[in-house]
Amino acid sequence: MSANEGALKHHFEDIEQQRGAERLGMWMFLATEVLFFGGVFLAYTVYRIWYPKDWAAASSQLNVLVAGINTVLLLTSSLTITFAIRAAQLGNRKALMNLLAITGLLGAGFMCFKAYEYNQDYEEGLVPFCKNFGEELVHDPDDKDHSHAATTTFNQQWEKKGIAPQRIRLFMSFYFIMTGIHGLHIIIGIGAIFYLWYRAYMGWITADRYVGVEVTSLYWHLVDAIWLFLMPLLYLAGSHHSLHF
Amino acid sequence: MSTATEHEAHASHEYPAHPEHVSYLKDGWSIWSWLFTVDHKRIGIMYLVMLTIFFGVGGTLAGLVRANLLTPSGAIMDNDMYNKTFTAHGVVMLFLFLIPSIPGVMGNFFVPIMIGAKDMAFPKLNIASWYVWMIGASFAVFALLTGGLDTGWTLYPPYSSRSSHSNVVPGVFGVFITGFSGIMTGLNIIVTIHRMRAPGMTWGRLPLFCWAMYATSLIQLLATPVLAIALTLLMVETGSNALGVPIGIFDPALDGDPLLFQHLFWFYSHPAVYIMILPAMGVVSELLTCFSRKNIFGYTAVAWSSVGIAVVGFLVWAHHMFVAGISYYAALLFSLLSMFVAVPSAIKIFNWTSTLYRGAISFQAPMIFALGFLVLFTVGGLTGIPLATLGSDLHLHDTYFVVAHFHFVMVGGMVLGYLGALHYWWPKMFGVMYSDFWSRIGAVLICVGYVTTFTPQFWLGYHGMPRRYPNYPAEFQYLNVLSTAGYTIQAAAFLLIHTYLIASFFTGKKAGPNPWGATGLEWVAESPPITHNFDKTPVVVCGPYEYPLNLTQTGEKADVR
Amino acid sequence: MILQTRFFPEQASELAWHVDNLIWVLSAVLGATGLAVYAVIAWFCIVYRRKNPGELGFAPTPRILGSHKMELAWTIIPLLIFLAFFGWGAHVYNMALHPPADAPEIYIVGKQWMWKVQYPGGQRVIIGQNSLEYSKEIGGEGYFEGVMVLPVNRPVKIVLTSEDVIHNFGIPAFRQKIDAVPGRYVSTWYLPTKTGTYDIFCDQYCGTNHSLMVGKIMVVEQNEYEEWLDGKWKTGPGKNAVDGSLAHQGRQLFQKLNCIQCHDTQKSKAPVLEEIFNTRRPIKGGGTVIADENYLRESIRRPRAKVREGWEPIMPHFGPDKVSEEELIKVIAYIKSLKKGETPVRTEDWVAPVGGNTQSPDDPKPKSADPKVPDPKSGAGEQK
Amino acid sequence: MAFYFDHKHQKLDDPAASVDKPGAIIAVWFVILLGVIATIGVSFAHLGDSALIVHMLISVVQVSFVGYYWMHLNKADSLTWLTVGSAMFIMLILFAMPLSDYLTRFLGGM
Repeated sequence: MSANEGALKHHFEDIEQQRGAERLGMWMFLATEVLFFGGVFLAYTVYRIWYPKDWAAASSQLNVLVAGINTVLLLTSSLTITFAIRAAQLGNRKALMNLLAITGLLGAGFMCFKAYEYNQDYEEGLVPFCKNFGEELVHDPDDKDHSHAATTTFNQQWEKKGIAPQRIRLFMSFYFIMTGIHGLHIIIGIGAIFYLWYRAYMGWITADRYVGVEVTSLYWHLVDAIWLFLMPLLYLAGSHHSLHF
Repeated sequence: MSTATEHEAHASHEYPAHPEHVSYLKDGWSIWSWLFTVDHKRIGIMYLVMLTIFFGVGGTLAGLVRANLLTPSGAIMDNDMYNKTFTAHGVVMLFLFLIPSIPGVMGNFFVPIMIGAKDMAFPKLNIASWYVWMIGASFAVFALLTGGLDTGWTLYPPYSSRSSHSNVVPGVFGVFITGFSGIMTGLNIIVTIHRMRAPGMTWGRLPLFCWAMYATSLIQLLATPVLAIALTLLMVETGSNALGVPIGIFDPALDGDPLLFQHLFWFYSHPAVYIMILPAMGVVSELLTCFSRKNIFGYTAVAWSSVGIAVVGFLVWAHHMFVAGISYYAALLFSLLSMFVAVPSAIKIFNWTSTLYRGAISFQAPMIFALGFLVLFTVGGLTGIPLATLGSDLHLHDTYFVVAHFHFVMVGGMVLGYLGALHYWWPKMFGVMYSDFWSRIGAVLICVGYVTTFTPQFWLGYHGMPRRYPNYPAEFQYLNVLSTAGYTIQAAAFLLIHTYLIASFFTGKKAGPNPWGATGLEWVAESPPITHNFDKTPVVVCGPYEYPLNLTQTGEKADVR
Repeated sequence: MILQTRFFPEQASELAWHVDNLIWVLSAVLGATGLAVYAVIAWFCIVYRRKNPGELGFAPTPRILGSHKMELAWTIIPLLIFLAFFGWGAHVYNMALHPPADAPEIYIVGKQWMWKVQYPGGQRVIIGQNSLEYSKEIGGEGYFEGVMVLPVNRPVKIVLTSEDVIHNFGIPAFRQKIDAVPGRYVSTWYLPTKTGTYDIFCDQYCGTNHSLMVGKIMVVEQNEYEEWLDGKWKTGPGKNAVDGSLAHQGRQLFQKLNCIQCHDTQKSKAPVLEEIFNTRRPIKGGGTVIADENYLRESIRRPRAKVREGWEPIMPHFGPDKVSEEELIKVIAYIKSLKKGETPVRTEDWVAPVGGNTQSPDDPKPKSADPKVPDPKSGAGEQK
Repeated sequence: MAFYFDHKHQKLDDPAASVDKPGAIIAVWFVILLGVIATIGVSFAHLGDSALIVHMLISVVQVSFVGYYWMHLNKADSLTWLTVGSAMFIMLILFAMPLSDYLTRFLGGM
């Protein structure tokens, strides 16, 4: 018990009660998070039911390759943080630090790809909060040879296909809101993980005091889980014929 | 092992040791010892101070609204000003008073003591919730002071997002922030009740106030995030309109659906009604038992009806939308479910009434508030039935009938519960007793005031006077004047109450640990309690309301000491 | 002032009677329950009051913990009562929602802060108390409060929409209200049973002058109603603008907006619109839709969203800038009234400008809705 | 001394007992990766609107693997399950009841 004295906060009876409380608290928080995303998922669902055609078209503008890479990155980071718990439980400090570092870096990688993707959307004029939405010149997919310069705009193509630009705009704003909120969670998670790394470095995480790693991993897994829903909903709403870069 | 000792240093610097046997009020005098405290009792007091201020503001705004309704053409304000005033009244009262009131003050202060814990499970989260709430409040107040908000507290798009040119975004952002504070408090209370109970404190021995707070926190945890996301979407839409790149998330002109916002909004805001009323119900269970010296009648029923309200309360929100153009079948479904949520409240009323049977009832101020709650909340609850019934809602919807109904529930129910709790636990919180005579006068005045204010509004509503009208057909004036008269009685009563409560600090006689001879654990502690509440963790040996046996939960005699 | 206050509000429609019965039975039952509870509380408080109030300590009371029988009783009995209320309420609601098939349709467009009422015969009334706002809406025809006029004992169907934000068209004397949601049509119906003048309120908060979005509805005898439709009998200064039935104005728009260029009998580029209303139509990419008001509306505002099977999405969309809400209503009324073989020929030359008083006798119009001839079925002729 | 009155649901919190096997962790990872590939594959299979359902089914399977093995629901006490369950229940309400409005709106009424 003596080793636990330090970790034990003054108002808890013993370390076990404290661990239970912290774990339960995190699970409650995750329940809140689920409902938080639930609201926007509901809104998405309603409009997807109303405007399937338009949302398929909008979704096919997004970069599936980057999304796939990001999914793998996030999954792998979840893998490493699970191993990090294991290392903590076994009291293997070196491994713990390395695994935490890898997890954080994978998360950072995810954010880098996300930034690249946002930038690409901006250049294609697909950001609904900008004046140039749908107005950028692009190649007409109908003329097969891309010899002559970009002639048409997305708006014109959508009009031609009978797709209402403001519905594309609706989809894109959902895309930015959802991925934006999710990205925010990732950034917070990265912060938490590097704080854990610091605590591991200071040797404050030991085999019987690893609950910090555990609750952080719970949070990180939830962010991962939400992405597993976001990916098909946002990037694969329409049927694809070729990967679009 | 070295790492452990390192961490002990780290930990002990986190939690400085507290001197024993010092009341939490005397434990540090500097302003910082309050602002950076992690003591749940001090946090409760900080909530109390801010809530009192906001309640005063909201009450004053209500006064302006009532004054303007004295004449059919609007007595003191133009339409725009009136709209901003009632919006401010709604926002301040709901998000800055009613929702944090009992959870913030009594929940923080008493839940840990009542379950025999030293503190909340997450003290830092607790103080954080106060700061977050203050940040949100300051955003809201800023929005209200600089130009105000004229959307009504319901914030329906497309009006709020497209047509209203007032401070929608900052105001909404403020509400958004306060929501997180509610989540933090709720999470803290749930975990505390689950994990921090003293030895012997089984679920069956949990005071009903804790049960009510548990149910409340459940709603706060699971409903508030949905409001948060709805407000986020609303802010995006409003902002995009302001930037000139309109996005129609809820705007039909851009293929959005305004009813979607109403669904998301009421998904939170109907359960929010129970966030407001459930704590008051818990308080009333404590008061009635104490002042009639009886066990609660049907402990299990009262406890589980709280949880029942919390769960069924999630299933009924669209009865706010019966005439809003929702599907016919959805209307039927929601009306049916709304009937089910009325039952648990009825159960509580009946149980409370039976609790009085063969008691030894005394009528101190807290008991008067509790009885007032019974009377007024019964009115509020029963008048909810015509609004949940489809046919009659066709006529009563959006009229003053609705206004009267929810004021009877929130003001008559929640505020009376809050005042009752304040009077009941005042000696415990501050160790002083207020004037018995004046407190009884105040309590009676409040109840009289409420009845005169809101009963005429039922009649106005039945005659079809719509909500949010600064000017109205002349034949409604008589009843409106009556209602305003009632407001003045309330205002006087509130001034009286605040006067003698504040006076009690200076002139009030010192209160013992158990002035009411009550049985709860909080009455075993000193008044005011020491920083860690108890010298040693109490061991609970019996149920919470053993008045007939005259035993506290620790088995001591419950007489005045 | 007290004399002005009627004890009971007017009961001026069939539904009002049903709603009042419901409300009063509810109030009686619930009131009785409430009073019973109060009586018991009062009784206990008096009988079991503490004899020597000074003493707070031990007072001998029985240790009563509860009774499952009573719990069950006051769980089940209230529930049954409430469910009965639900059933009755649902019945009344059902009644309020479904108009008789032959009821003439009156279109109402809400706008901050006025109601624009369009009768089947083409008569237009603008209701609202902030005259300055709507004087321009009626071509500066002076300042007056429009009055909506309905015949007594004749059902009318109300089709509502809004131009800007959500409004609510409520008539307390009829015990009925419904939200006017922008972007779609909602409908209700009235059967006025009592002549007189009653209030119209906007019950959904809609901005600064929300409380001025009010007006009067006048229920009159059949003959007065027809005189009013003819413009012989005035409800105020200004005139009831009459230029052919709603459907006829729609017909003029149909040509003015060049709908006829494609939707002609040659079936050149677009389907013929004869008798499509409320029929189920297959759409491109699978699925079918019922061509109701909301579908017709969408097909004009966003024609390419749901294209009829076998046709190309070539129709340009007509936004609010091209077709106002009121004009949209007229075109839809025309399409609804369009019978077999009534599609005008594309070469039909000059058509009258919409909105002006075109009372020229050579003006072609469906005779059923000729405002000169008082026609008891006025408006009903527009129905299929 | 700690007292849990739901102690019968409370698994003793012994770190050594709750260490995962590396193989198990990696196996879960492979399963979820397969799910990702399946998800992308489905979107090329011209399922039209029904793709949504298939996608969601796959995601649910993936997420339940994450929850059960990686978030250690397999070792969690009943209170944790209760928390998860209530969140799922409210999610169900949040979706089912608004959709009951949207999907029946065009029906008018009986």
